[in-house]
Amino acid sequence: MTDALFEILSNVRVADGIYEMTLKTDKLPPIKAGQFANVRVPDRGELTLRRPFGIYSVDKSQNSIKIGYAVKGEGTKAMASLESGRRVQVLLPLGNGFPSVPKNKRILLVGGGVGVLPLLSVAETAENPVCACVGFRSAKFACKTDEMAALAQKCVVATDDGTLGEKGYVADVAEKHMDEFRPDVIFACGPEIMMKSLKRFSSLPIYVSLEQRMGCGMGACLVCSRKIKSKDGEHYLRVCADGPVFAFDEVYYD
Amino acid sequence: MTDALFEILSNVRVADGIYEMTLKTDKLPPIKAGQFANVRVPDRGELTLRRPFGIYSVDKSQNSIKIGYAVKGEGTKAMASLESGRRVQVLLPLGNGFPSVPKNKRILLVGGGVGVLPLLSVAETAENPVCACVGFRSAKFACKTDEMAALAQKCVVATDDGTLGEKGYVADVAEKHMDEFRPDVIFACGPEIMMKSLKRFSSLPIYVSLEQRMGCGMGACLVCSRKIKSKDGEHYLRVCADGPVFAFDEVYYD
Amino acid sequence: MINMKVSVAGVEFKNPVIAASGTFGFGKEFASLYDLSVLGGISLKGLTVERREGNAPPRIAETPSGMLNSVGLQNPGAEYFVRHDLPELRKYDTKLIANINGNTAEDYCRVAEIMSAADVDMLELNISCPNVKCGGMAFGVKPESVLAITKTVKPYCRKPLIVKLSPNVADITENARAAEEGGADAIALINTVSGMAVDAYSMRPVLANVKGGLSGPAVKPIALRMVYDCHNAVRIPIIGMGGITSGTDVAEFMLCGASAVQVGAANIMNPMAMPEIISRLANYLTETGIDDINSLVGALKV
Amino acid sequence: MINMKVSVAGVEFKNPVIAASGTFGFGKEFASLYDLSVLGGISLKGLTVERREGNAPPRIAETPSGMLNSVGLQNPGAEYFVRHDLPELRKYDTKLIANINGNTAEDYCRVAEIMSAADVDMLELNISCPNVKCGGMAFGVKPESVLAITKTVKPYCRKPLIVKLSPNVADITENARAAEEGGADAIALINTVSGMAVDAYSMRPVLANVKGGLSGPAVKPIALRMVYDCHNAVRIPIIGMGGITSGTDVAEFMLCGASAVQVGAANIMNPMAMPEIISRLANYLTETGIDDINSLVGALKV
Ligand SMILES: Cc1cc2nc3c(=O)[nH]c(=O)nc-3n(C[C@H](O)[C@H](O)[C@H](O)COP(=O)(O)OP(=O)(O)OC[C@H]3O[C@@H](n4cnc5c(N)ncnc54)[C@H](O)[C@@H]3O)c2cc1C
Ligand SMILES: Cc1cc2nc3c(=O)[nH]c(=O)nc-3n(C[C@H](O)[C@H](O)[C@H](O)COP(=O)(O)OP(=O)(O)OC[C@H]3O[C@@H](n4cnc5c(N)ncnc54)[C@H](O)[C@@H]3O)c2cc1C
Ligand SMILES: Cc1cc2nc3c(=O)[nH]c(=O)nc-3n(C[C@H](O)[C@H](O)[C@H](O)COP(=O)(O)O)c2cc1C
Ligand SMILES: Cc1cc2nc3c(=O)[nH]c(=O)nc-3n(C[C@H](O)[C@H](O)[C@H](O)COP(=O)(O)O)c2cc1C
Ligand code: FES
Ligand code: FES
Repeated sequence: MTDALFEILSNVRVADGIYEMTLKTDKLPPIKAGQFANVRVPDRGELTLRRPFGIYSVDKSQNSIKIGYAVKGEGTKAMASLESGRRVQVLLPLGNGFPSVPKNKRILLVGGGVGVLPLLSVAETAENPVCACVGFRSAKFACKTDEMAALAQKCVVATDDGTLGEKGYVADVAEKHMDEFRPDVIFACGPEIMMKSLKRFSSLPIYVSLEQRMGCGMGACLVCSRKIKSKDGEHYLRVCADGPVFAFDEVYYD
Repeated sequence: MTDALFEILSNVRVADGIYEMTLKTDKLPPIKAGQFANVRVPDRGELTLRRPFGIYSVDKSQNSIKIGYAVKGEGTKAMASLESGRRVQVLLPLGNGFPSVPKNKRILLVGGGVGVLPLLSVAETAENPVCACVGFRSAKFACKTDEMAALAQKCVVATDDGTLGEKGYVADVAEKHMDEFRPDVIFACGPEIMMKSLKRFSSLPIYVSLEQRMGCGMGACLVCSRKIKSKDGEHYLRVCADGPVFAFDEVYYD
Repeated sequence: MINMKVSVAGVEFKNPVIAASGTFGFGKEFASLYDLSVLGGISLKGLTVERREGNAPPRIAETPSGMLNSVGLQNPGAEYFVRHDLPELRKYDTKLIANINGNTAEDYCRVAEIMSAADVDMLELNISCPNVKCGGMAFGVKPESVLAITKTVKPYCRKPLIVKLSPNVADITENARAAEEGGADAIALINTVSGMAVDAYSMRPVLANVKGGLSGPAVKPIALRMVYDCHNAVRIPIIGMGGITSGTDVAEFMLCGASAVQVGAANIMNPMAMPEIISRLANYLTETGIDDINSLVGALKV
Repeated sequence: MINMKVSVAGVEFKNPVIAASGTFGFGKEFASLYDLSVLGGISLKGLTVERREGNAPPRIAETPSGMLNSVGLQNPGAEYFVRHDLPELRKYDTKLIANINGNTAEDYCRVAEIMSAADVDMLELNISCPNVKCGGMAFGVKPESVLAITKTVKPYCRKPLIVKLSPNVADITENARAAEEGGADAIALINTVSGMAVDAYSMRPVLANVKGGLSGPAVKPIALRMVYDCHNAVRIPIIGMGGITSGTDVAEFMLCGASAVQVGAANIMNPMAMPEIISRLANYLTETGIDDINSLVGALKV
């Protein structure tokens, strides 16, 4: 783990309200698929908390990473206006990332909205056969589908309104294509409601990457807890340090 | 009075720790010599108060103004790093400025440090004969002496350590040149200790431009008071709206 | 049409956004920037019987997302105000609230009398100013004294009476209830939080008065919590304030139980704050599909 | 050589900068970023007799220059900590303070006993946590109860006892004096200020717990004022905190009367905060020509 200044190499809009930032530092530590970074919004001293974003692509030779972010509130709005050359303080890599599974096991990635981004890191690094089903509200919010299609053996795109790919919610669309995907394990990231809807696949091992409001991002402040089932009962575990990836059946969805 | 977005045309270092910013807007209201602007430091949401700076030059045809500022604390540090093209919220013109004196009266400007800047606005606009005596701690802090020399009939530069112009405090140096200046009135701006030292000239009318920690800058919040002598006794007057220029003998120096 | 009108203790405001006392003078400075008739109301600079000079300067310090002030109620005196400033101010179509101050109970009563006779819409009893030695906060800390001063002043009020509470207390609901019991028609909160700023290099306090009152965005979480607590404690309407700078801030206070709000420090940060807040508030109502702003009051889903 | 050593109730810290309880866990996460031996000390995450799960999430909200938390003392229990976490932590050359919590006076005494037997340097009685229903702040509001709990717990303490005070009171000096009278060897202040954040669009509180504790730069003016007031009220040393993020912030607290300080929210904002603060503090001392940091304590020129 390191907290370092990163220079913005590029910061571009990739879909409606969605940006991709490439960040470079002097010496990048090793990063696993599904790990995340905690980013300080520069200049805006009133924004005390850092913003967590999945690291969706790593270029070791360049010491650079990519994060993708949806503009939601004050912090991401400020980030979207940053120009190349600006420097940003970033703590990384955080969390445990997705588990490694035996190389012959087929991985299905199910992503919703910007939740597809952390999954790209799996597609980029896993030596396994990887398929993907990625869903968006509408064509204008679709991002990184080409990259996903290039990295995965098969990539099905779904939109709620049918403006791109197949019409329907991503889990419903994924279900239709299960014969082609033939997954041994599912990795998922997206809105809670999408994650919940993966219950139908729970005969398979499913790993979900969760979001929670965070402070330190590194396990010290205990603000990011989520109730997780374990052998000795239910406990609040830290999404940042014990997650953000958890086994689906350990997680409570209400 | 107007509160408008100004675009930074340029923001350059003019002496050690001293910068000059040129700001342009759509429609500049009329501005008098000695009036000031209250500048919001952009982005830095934690900096709640605006920063007041004298408007030392006005270009009506361009709708632009110039302010000069010494880097002191957080706000001016942030300002120094702003690039051309950035926009800044500015309230102006504020305060009453220097009084107009009959055209034949000779004005002596006595300035210390960045206090010379507001005096430049007098040299730029007054139709009177103007002389100036401007003092700095050292040559490296000297700013705008060429402009002052170009605008004034006579301009004497002093530095405390003699690294530029005559060696000595500005009031002492001014005193030596009184025969040449032959002022009818003195306008002064600079550190309190310099202003106090003008007492020796108090047979002449002296007007001083004061500084005080400010809030609104426009007379509403009553935080910028300074004790001023008037006919009916001493009262706290507002440096922003009743000043920043006061007659020397109305001001308490302690 | 979206309804922005709110009513507090029988006084109708065209919208819930009122200028907070002490940050808006008697309005005339802002009148040169925008039409004051857009405002719900104006709570005037705190008035005392006699002219007051206030505290020694410096009187303001910047703090992270906040500001400290130690004005100490500089004002020209209630009668002077009524004669010289009120007529001009009254030309605007906005409600006026007189902010009443004193060293003694008699002072408060006297100002209440003067302002009751004047053409203002409401009275606001300021028993929570942390910047004056006698009077002010002394009356506002203990519930017993809140009750006593409210009861004492109330008979002199021929306008609806707001009691403005101090946040520098252990349990603000006790004081809210005391004000209600004493006859307040509404409560306003919060006044400033007692604080201090130090210059590490000069090794001196920034304010000549050493301590001052903290306001601005920094205090918003404290103010929201206190409004929420009071909403669950009293039946009289609440005017909420503390750190409001945006339309959604107004909504947050109303959701916590405020019937109207005041905007203080924001006027100092940004002279166009209030018209901006009012138009953003209208946008917010449109975005959320709310057609009567009153439906926000206390509607927080907990 | 500049002296940065300070001593609080007989315990010597290599510098006055101590990690604040709850923001630093048991240190191990930060140990992977820097050597904990640079720190003056660490006040450990609040401990209770039994393991505690804490409050429902979300537990944190951003506020202007501040943050609200409602962790609610999630911790593995005092004995578990002593067995599993303390040995590793003790390897660093820094002082350790056990932060003691409970629902009842007996709980507090029990944790004090456990931690007195453990290899820590000081005990810190947290009677000011706003995030737990019973216990916590209930003991910390009224001077009588501060006195009572301090007196009750003190006999179980075989290490110097710090009593940590709540800022959610009308007059913190009364509570400081009560702690002193009850036998505290030092006081620490401030804990978090009770506050609340609201999402105007969802119309819900941001925290599942509705209210939380405000900390970070926003509260610094309040904390400085309280430290200053307490310095004029008690003889025992003061550990100051609330919004410290820089070396000059430390100096400000010491000038107001703190003998040492704690850094909380800053660790969350910036994981390298504490080593940065310590080195900036050294620069400040050089710049101002101070050769013993202890000469700052209470040296504010008023
Ligand atoms: C482990 C993890 C990985 C994430 N990866 C991505 C990603 O790759 N791309 C992406 O677009 N978003 C991602 N998010 C969500 C992202 O962190 C939030 O959208 C972002 O913090 C919102 O910041 P803001 O300034 O726009 O919103 P504001 O509302 O101004 O934020 C206020 C506070 O709330 C927090 N917050 C708001 N929304 C969320 C949220 N959904 N989850 C956690 N904290 C939140 C912010 O971090 C901040 O502390 C991730 C979240 C987590 C926890
Ligand atoms: C009417 C007027 C005209 C001025 N004109 C100029 C000018 O032309 N050029 C120039 O360099 N400076 C000028 N000053 C001083 C300038 O305003 C301060 O140096 C500046 O505000 C410091 O800001 P900061 O962010 O660097 O300091 P910080 O210490 O971060 O400021 C904190 C707060 O203190 C206030 N403050 C700090 N120093 C002063 C001061 N000396 N006077 C008033 N407020 C202060 C700031 O405005 C801010 O509110 C003028 C001041 C006044 C009142
Ligand atoms: C400069 C200044 C002067 C103030 N004067 C008064 C006053 O005269 N009477 C009063 O009741 N409150 C006074 N207040 C308090 C405000 O009315 C308001 O209660 C407080 O500032 C919190 O709101 P805010 O955060 O929006 O500023 C003053 C506040 C400031 C900043
Ligand atoms: C996430 C979090 C958890 C905290 N937990 C504790 C705790 O367990 N015990 C305690 O005494 N104080 C706790 N506090 C309070 C801090 O120790 C400190 O008193 C307060 O945050 C003010 O300092 P700061 O502004 O530097 O954060 C906690 C604060 C935060 C932000
Ligand atoms: S964010 Fe601090 S422990 Fe997870
Ligand atoms: S700064 Fe507000 S009255 Fe002068």
